[in-house]
This record gives sequence, C-alpha cells and structure tokens, in this order.
Amino acid sequence: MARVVVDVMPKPEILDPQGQAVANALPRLGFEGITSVRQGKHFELEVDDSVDDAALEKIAETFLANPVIEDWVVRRVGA
Amino acid sequence: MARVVVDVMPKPEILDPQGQAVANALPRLGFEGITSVRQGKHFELEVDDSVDDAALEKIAETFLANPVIEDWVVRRVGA
Amino acid sequence: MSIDTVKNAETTPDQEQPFRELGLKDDEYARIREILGRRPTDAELAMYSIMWSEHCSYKSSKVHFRHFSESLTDEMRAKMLAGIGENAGVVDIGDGWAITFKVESHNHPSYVEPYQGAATGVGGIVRDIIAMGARPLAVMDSLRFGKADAPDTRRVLPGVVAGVGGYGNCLGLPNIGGEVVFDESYAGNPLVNALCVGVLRVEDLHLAHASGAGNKIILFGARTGLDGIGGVSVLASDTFAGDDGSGKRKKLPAVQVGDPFTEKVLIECCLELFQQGIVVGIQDLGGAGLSCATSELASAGDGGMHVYLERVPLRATGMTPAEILSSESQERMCAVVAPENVDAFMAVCAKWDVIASEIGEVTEGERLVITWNDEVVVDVPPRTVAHEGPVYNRPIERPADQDALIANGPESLARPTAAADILKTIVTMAASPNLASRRWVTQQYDRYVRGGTVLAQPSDAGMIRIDEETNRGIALATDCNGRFTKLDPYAGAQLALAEAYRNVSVSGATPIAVSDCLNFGSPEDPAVMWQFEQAIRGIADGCRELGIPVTGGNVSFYNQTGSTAILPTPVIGVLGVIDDVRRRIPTGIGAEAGETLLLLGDTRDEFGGSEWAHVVHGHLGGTPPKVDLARERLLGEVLLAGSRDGMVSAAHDLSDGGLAQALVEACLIGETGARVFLDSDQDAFTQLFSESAGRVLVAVPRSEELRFTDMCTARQLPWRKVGVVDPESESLEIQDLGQLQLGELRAAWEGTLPALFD
Amino acid sequence: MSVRVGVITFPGTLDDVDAARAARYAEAEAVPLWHGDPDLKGVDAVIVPGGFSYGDYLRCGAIARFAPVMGSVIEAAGKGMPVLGICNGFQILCEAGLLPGALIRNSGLHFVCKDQWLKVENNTTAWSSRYEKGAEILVPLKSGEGGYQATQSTVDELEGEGRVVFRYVGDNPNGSRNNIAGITSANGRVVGLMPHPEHAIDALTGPTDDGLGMFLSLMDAVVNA
Ligand SMILES: Nc1ncnc2c1ncn2[C@@H]1O[C@H](COP(=O)(O)OP(=O)(O)O)[C@@H](O)[C@H]1O
Ligand SMILES: [Mg+2]
Repeated sequence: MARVVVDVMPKPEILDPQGQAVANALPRLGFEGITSVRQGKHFELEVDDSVDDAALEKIAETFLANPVIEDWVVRRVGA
Repeated sequence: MARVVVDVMPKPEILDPQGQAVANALPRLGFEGITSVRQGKHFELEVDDSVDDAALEKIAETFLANPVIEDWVVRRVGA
Repeated sequence: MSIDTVKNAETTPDQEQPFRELGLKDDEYARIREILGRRPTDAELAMYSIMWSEHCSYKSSKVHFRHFSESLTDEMRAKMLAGIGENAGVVDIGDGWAITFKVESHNHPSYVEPYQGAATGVGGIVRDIIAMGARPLAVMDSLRFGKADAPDTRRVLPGVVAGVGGYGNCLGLPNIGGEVVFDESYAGNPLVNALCVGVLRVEDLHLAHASGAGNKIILFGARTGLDGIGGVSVLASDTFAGDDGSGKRKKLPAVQVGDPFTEKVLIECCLELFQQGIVVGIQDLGGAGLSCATSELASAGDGGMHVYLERVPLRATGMTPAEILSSESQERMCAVVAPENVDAFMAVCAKWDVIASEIGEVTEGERLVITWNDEVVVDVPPRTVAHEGPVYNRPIERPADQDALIANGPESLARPTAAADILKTIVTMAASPNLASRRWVTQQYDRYVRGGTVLAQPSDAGMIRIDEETNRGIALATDCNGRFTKLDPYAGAQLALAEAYRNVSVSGATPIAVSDCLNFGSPEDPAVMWQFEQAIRGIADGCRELGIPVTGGNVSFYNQTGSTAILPTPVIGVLGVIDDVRRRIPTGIGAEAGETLLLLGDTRDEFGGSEWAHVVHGHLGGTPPKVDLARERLLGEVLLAGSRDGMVSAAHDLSDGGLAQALVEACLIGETGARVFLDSDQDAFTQLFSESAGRVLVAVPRSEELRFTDMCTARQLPWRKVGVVDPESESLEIQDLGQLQLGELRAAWEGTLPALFD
Repeated sequence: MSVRVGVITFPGTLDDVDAARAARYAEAEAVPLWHGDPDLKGVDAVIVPGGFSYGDYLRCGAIARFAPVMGSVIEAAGKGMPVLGICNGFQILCEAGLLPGALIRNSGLHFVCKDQWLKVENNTTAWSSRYEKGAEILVPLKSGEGGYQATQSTVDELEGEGRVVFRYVGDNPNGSRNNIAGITSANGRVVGLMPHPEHAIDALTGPTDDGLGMFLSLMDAVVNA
C-alpha cells in the first residue's frame, strides 16, 4: 500500500479565474505582500503496491489532468 | 520572495463526493488497485519576504480553507 | 468496542446516561424508561432523543395544528389527496394529475456552513417529494439574512446562494422563484427555506408504510457516515464530555456535505422503481436518518420490523449502532419491497449505480427490533418513537411591549412632499436592498432545465407546464413580510397568505393549496408562542376564507441570536393551477402596442411596517395594512376572467414599496416607458408608497379597456386608470412630479446586490 | 425520410429531454442513447446534451468521455456523422478530442443563467446552415464552467479557418477567449457550444425560438447528404 499525491495546476498561459479571485481578495481582507496566487487541485490516492509509476502517470495524464490546460506532478509520499 | 504551497483537503469524516467520483470511475477506465481517492485544493502563492508564517496560517485558515469541513497544510517551498 | 445491548441494559439499570446532553428533559427520560420498562440502550436513547426533539416531534407546535384541521371545509378537503402528517401534501389538479409540494427550513446549518447547509436543504426537500412517488418539477428558495451591508451577510449570502444553485442546478430542477429579505433580526440566524414541487398521476400516489410480514426493508443511495451526529457523539465518549483526548470519538461538527450527483441518480432510480411497480413504499432519510425512517415506516404499517444494523453500508470505520441510527448522511432512501421484487429492485439500482442493501424485514410482531451482529440493541414499540413523543402546551403570553410597538405608529415620520423629493425617494427605494433586483441571486439558478418553465424570476409567481399535450400547468409563489407579522402576527400571517395568493393570481392561475414554513424564536418564550399561535390561527382562518387548504409545512423554532428572536416569519407558499399555460400573464408591460395601466383595489394611508418606513426612517411600529381576503379572492377571479378572455396583457401585484415600486419593476422588466397620472383626491406620496393590500397593477390592451373596466365595475372591484404604456419612451413619467429615466432607475435597481456581493 | 437523432443520457445528464424535444420540433425522430451502451442504434446524428455528467466534480466531461457510447460517437464522427455538443456536451467533446480546447470556470466564478445574444459567425456547418451569417440570436446560457480556453495557436487556427460558429455579443459572460461561444471541427460536422439552443425553440418556455434553426439545419444536412 502506498500513498500518492497528484497536484494539478492550470498552465501558466491559461487563465486562472479562481487564483485570480483569491489574489484580488487578499488585499481587501488586509493581507498584503501576496504577489500571485494560482489555484489547482490536490489528489491523495491510496494505491496497491502493484500499481507502478507508469500507471500513475497514465492516470494523471489521461484522467486527473487535462493536458490542454493543465500541468501535473505525481509523487509518492511516506511508505 | 518565497513560494508557498497550501493544500486544503476535506476532513476525513466529511463526505468527499469529488474524490468518490474519481475513485468510482477509475476501475471503469481500466485502472485497478487504487483503493481510495480524496480530492482537495492546491494553492501556490508567491509572497514577499515580509509575510511571516503567522500571516500565512491566518490566510489559510480564514480564507483558503473552511475550517468547519476542511483541513489544510501550509508549507514554504524552494527559496 | 463494547456495544450497549438490551440484555446489558436490563442488568445495569442504574447506569448513568447522558440524556440531558442529548437534549432530553428529566421527565422525558423517565417516560422512556417507563415505556421500555428498563433503561434505554445507547442506541434507543439516541433514537428517542432525536425523534423527540423539537424538530422531529413538533412537541411545542403540535397542539396548534388543530386550527388547520378544524378550519377545513368540505370544499377544501375535496381536492386533498394527502395532507398534514405525510411527507408532503398532495392535491388533485384535474386530468388525473396530482401535485405535491412542501417548504422546509435549513436555517441553522446554513449559518454554520452556508454552502453545504443550503445545498443539503434543497436535497432534503427534494427527497420528501420523491418519497411521495412524484417526479420533482421545480424548486424555490425563500431566504432571510441580516443587514445587507453587514460583514457576516457577505459571508453567508453568497455561500447560501451558491449552495442552493450548486445543488438544484446539478439535480436538473429549475428554480422558479423565492425571496431574499434583509433584516437585522436575522443577523445571527439566517433563514433558508427550500420548496420543492413534484407531479404524479393520481393513481400512483405512494404513502410510505411497512406492511406485509416478510416484506424486505432496503436502504439505498449513499453510504452512512459520521455526518451530522454531533450530539450523539457524546454516547461514544466515556466522560460524556467528548473532546477529552481519550481516543474516543471527538465531538463532530453537525455539518453534512451534499452530493447532488448521487441525489440526481437516486431520483431517476426511484422514478424507475415506482414506474415498474416494485416498491410498497419509499421513505426518505431526513433529519433523523435511520431512526426516523425505520420508526416511521414501522409505525405506519401493520406489523413490526427487524433491522440488521450491521448490514448498513458505512463510510467510516468503527461506527456504533447509536451513531449509525442517528447519522444524517445525505442522499439515502429506504424502501419496503415484497420479497419477489427484490431482484428486480436490485437490478434497477445496479443500472443507476446506486448502492442498495437489504437491511431488514417486516415482521408479525409489533416491535421495532434492531440487532447488531445478533445482539439486540433496540427493542421498542415504534409508535412511541415516531408519534407518541412529548406534547407541550407551552405558556402563551402577549408581549408586554406589543402595545407600545403598535402605539409608535408611522404617522409622525417626515414624508416627502416636493416633487423632486418624491422622485428621489422612488430611486432610493428601488435601490434599497429589499426592493432591488434579485438578479444577482437568480442568475445563479438554472430556470430553463427540463423545458417546462413558463414563468420564473422576476415574475410574481413561477409557472411550470406539466402536460405538453394539454398545456396544463401550475404556479407557485412564497411570501412573508416579517415586519407585518411582528406588528400583528395574526394579520401579518394573513397578509403573507394574501400576498402569495395574489402573486399566483396575477400569473393567471387559480390558487388551490398552501404549504407553510413557520420560522420563529424559542417556544420556551411565552411571547414567541403567542406570535406562533396568532400566526397559525391567522393562516387557518385565512385559508378557510380563501377556500384553500394547508396541505403541509414545517416548523422551525429557536431562531434567535442570543435571546433576541427573529421577526416572526411564517413563510407561505401558495400553489395554483392553470388549465392552459399559454394564457399566462407576464409581469413586464409593453408586450402589446397601446396598453392602458389600471390599478385595481383601494389605496389607504397605510405605512405601519412599510418598506418606506424601514428604508428611510429605520422605523418599525404601528399596525400593518388591513387584510381583506374577500377582496383577494375577487381580484383572483377578475384576473382569471381577464386572462381567459385575453383582456390582460401584463399584471404585477403591489406589495413592498407600493405602486411606485410596482411601476418601476413593470417598466424595467418590460423594457418600456410609461406615463402615469395620480389621483387628485389623495396625496402623491400615499398613492405611490402606501402598502395597502389587495392591489394589482394591470396592463390591458386599449381595445379591451372598456370591457375590462366594465367587468371590474360589475363585480364591484374598485379600479382606477393610472397611466399608459409608452414603448417609445425611455422614462417613467409621473404627471405633475416629473420624469425618471429608465437608465437611472435600472442602474439603481440592478446595481445594489452586485455592489454588495461581487 | 425520417431523420433519426440520437440523444445521449449519462448519469447526471439533465437537458436530454429538452434536446429530444428540440429534435422533435424539427420533425426528427429522437432516439435515446445510453452512456453504457456503445450501440448508436443507426442514428443519423448525435446530440450530447447538457447537465453534470457523473457530477462533473473532477472536471466537466472528464469521466463522460470514457463512456462506451463515446467510443462509438468518436468513431462515427470520424466518418462524418453530425455531432452537436451543448454545454456539458461541448465540454465532453473537448475532453474527447473531437473539438480543440477546454472549458474552465467562469471568470466571475458564479454559475450564470441568462438570456444571451450570440452572433452567427459561420453558417456552413451541419448545425448552422439555416442562419444568416452575422445574424444575432437570443438563447439561454446556463453554466458554471463555460470559459473557452485554448492555446494561442489553437485560437489562431480556429479564427483563421473560420471555425468559430457562435460568438457572444456584448459583455463576455464567462471569460471565453475571443468571446467564443461555439466552435466546429475542420469538416463542419461536429459543433460544440455553451449556450442552449434546445431551450429556445418556442417563446413560451424560452426567450425566443431562435435555437430551432440549429436543429432545422441538421435536417437539411442529413437530407442533403
Ligand atoms: N431566493 C430567490 N430564489 C429564486 N427566486 C427569487 C429569489 N428571491 C427573489 N426571487 C424572485 O425574484 C422576483 C422578485 O422577488 P420579490 O420582489 O420578492 O417578489 P414579490 O415582491 O413579487 O414577492 C420574483 O420572481 C421572485 O420569485
Ligand atoms: Mg409580487
């Protein structure tokens, strides 16, 4: 059994309305000094040991992320 | 200038329909061996050096996460 | 994990139990012991405490419901297929169609977690409608918040609106109306009342009950988790204190997260089950989860029931029987199925990917027995849980300050007299939070889905076509002016009823039934109980006079911040029928060339509780406008006749803000100018801003003017010509006062909510 | 000859009844297709309707595009069958690669339901031939994730080849690039758009009957094929 994290983020050149909204709101709420915010998705998976890195990469690329607009990172955490 | 990552996840006892939907879809797509999926949000912030950990914690708690139903982790990455 | 069984309870009669923490009074706990002849088990205690709560047992309100039944006439009873006491009322609307509808509150959860609270409120009321065997048709949401510019309103309102939309949109139910009201009294206690309406064939009505020994009980839909079991988590802790770090269950937030997709699939699954005729009945799992569903099904049936609790599919590990019984996990239903139909039932669930488990069966006995891995954890007479809870005759006392409130009338408030001031007041009022356009809210709701929506926001009533062949349809409106109810709960409740009735009438439909959601402060406060009793009597008497029954509703008590109660808010939903939706009456003027504007009804100097007094003077006092239900009925009849004969091209009821606001809305919605003339007999201010009830602004094609006014005269309905529609004009012109440009009015009316909440 | 239009239902599809009704208004026969069944039942065209397939929690259309029926739709589209994706259907067609680009959260972050003016930019597709080029039509828009996004080169290509079929008129309601409301495949047979023509087929239940033109266009395309 392993824990796997996949982070999916909008590509830099793609509009990120959610991150934008957060960035705009922060100064209004009195938080200064945040120069940029991007918002994406964070997945935590529990996977059997039989699932190899190639399968994980495949899941991220074909399913968890849309490569047209998103980048992603897959990492195994803990043991 | 620092990069900060905030991951926000539904609390374990709270229903996570998003993760659930992904978990249910995976076997149908031919991916076996994923026993659980939780889905949350991933924020990447660029912050001035003037922003201290307390401020970041405050931003996460009061704004990025909803403490009633979500847990969160703040970490500084790179330099 | 050691489980408290009946056997254990019998041998440990003196074990201390945290019944007070669970909300039970000493005498209520004593009664449970008396019923059982022993102490309750943990699981039984959880069941009784939830089912005997105010929310589930109606213990403070029940005695007052007799006003509803006592006021029923044969005329009112005739069309009612199911009334108070069922999941939702059902009325026969002709052609073999029946309509079921109900309003329910989800106030407190929406304050704690606005998005999920409101979302699950919509989910819950929709399940009530499905349980009747109906296809849900549409939803509405009646909302109350603290002051519009208060910081907390900025937290609560956007979340609530997004939640109502997020859930309803995903279910594919058009949102066809509602209310948004701001008043300081709701600051710590917003109101989120959701309404759902559904349709079925008369012969398909299913009242849930567990009859027929051997029939199976099937739980289907979402898994059961730790949601909403806040209170009951004390049972799992040694100390009853909960958060003591003992490794036992922490006190959990009583928040549920909704999964609208699961509910959408559940709807389709239920409809297919009903259609195939393979269920005896279906019961929704609402506030009290399995405790409620099992005890209600069993007591509505003619036998007992045995439930095997370990068969319930769980989402969390280590849940105790008490927790499973009290979980409020959403999107679950319970069905009673004859053994020979179980396979077919399971096949339908499989088609929709719905998890289903046989968790028990109907038995010969009279007891509800629940076992956990062969140990009996519940053994009770089900009626004592579901229906024979405590009933209170709470003390009632007219508040000491009621007279002072009434004495402090609006007469002394400064009124604008100069033309420019009156015009300015019109703009100020149009931009005030309670009168401003609701578009910021309603734009987040899908009103088109399923293709049956004939009228929706900003119309006075929502209207849905239910039969594409005959064009038969229904109309719905909800209303309540809490300031009127505060000044006089009896009259105020009737004014709410009158307004909702009128809103349905102006759409061209005929009102036929009422559902209400009674939102009040603490029933332990005699002044609140006085308001409550007065309001119920007002509604019951009013319904009798209008000839339309209350078919169901919901009571929500304890709506208060600290010890300050909210304005008494009996939200009234009125359902109407229309034989042909193509003759609906729109709200906006200007659809036909050459329209005359007529004002129907009497305008008196009535400003107690008015929006003008509230907006301009922050004043609340005096008496509310006079109620005349016979007049409302007459108005309805005249509008119906006018719509049948093609004499009315638009109609808009007058309510908050009076004639001025009605004119502004009719012009802006119709994107048309108008020229208005006031009467010389009465001062301009009163004519424009009075909130006298029983009035409607209608537009009639010039060719029909005489015919229509003759009809009004013949039927003794007062009318007055107040202007003409001018499609060429870009302004609302009021003779002797001046002009208001539509652009300026639109900016005022439409700008307010976006400025506050974007 | 009767024209058979398939209307797909996924779990969570909402506007399938409306799409079927619109097809019938255009005097086609509406044929229900089920997500789990790859059989297209011999239809002449397919509509992928609006809704929230599988809840759309992950990303709109992300799960639906893997449904068995979609394999058949992709194959049929490759052979020139007309396919229309409306709202969630548009999102699914993009996810499935039948149309380029993707749809993201509205720039205002709210679900938007409004009557929206559209300009017809291309009247040579299987679904838009009944309109005048440059005509303006009023149909409902109702979506939370309707912002059309694609790389600059994709947008340039679409514009260069005249493959933008509908464009928003007036304020951009959702942040779509170049005000794009709907696009077509290179051969003009597959069209996707966020607004809902099937909700504008009669003035009783919609703002206009402007949307009917899309379904009538299809009748021409099939009959003349
Ligand atoms: N929360 C809401 N949800 C849906 N529709 C709403 C909501 N609030 C107001 N509306 C709609 O906006 C319009 C104007 O509301 P309102 O001024 O309260 O109507 P009225 O005064 O006729 O009762 C109506 O069509 C009403 O149904
Ligand atoms: Mg009204």
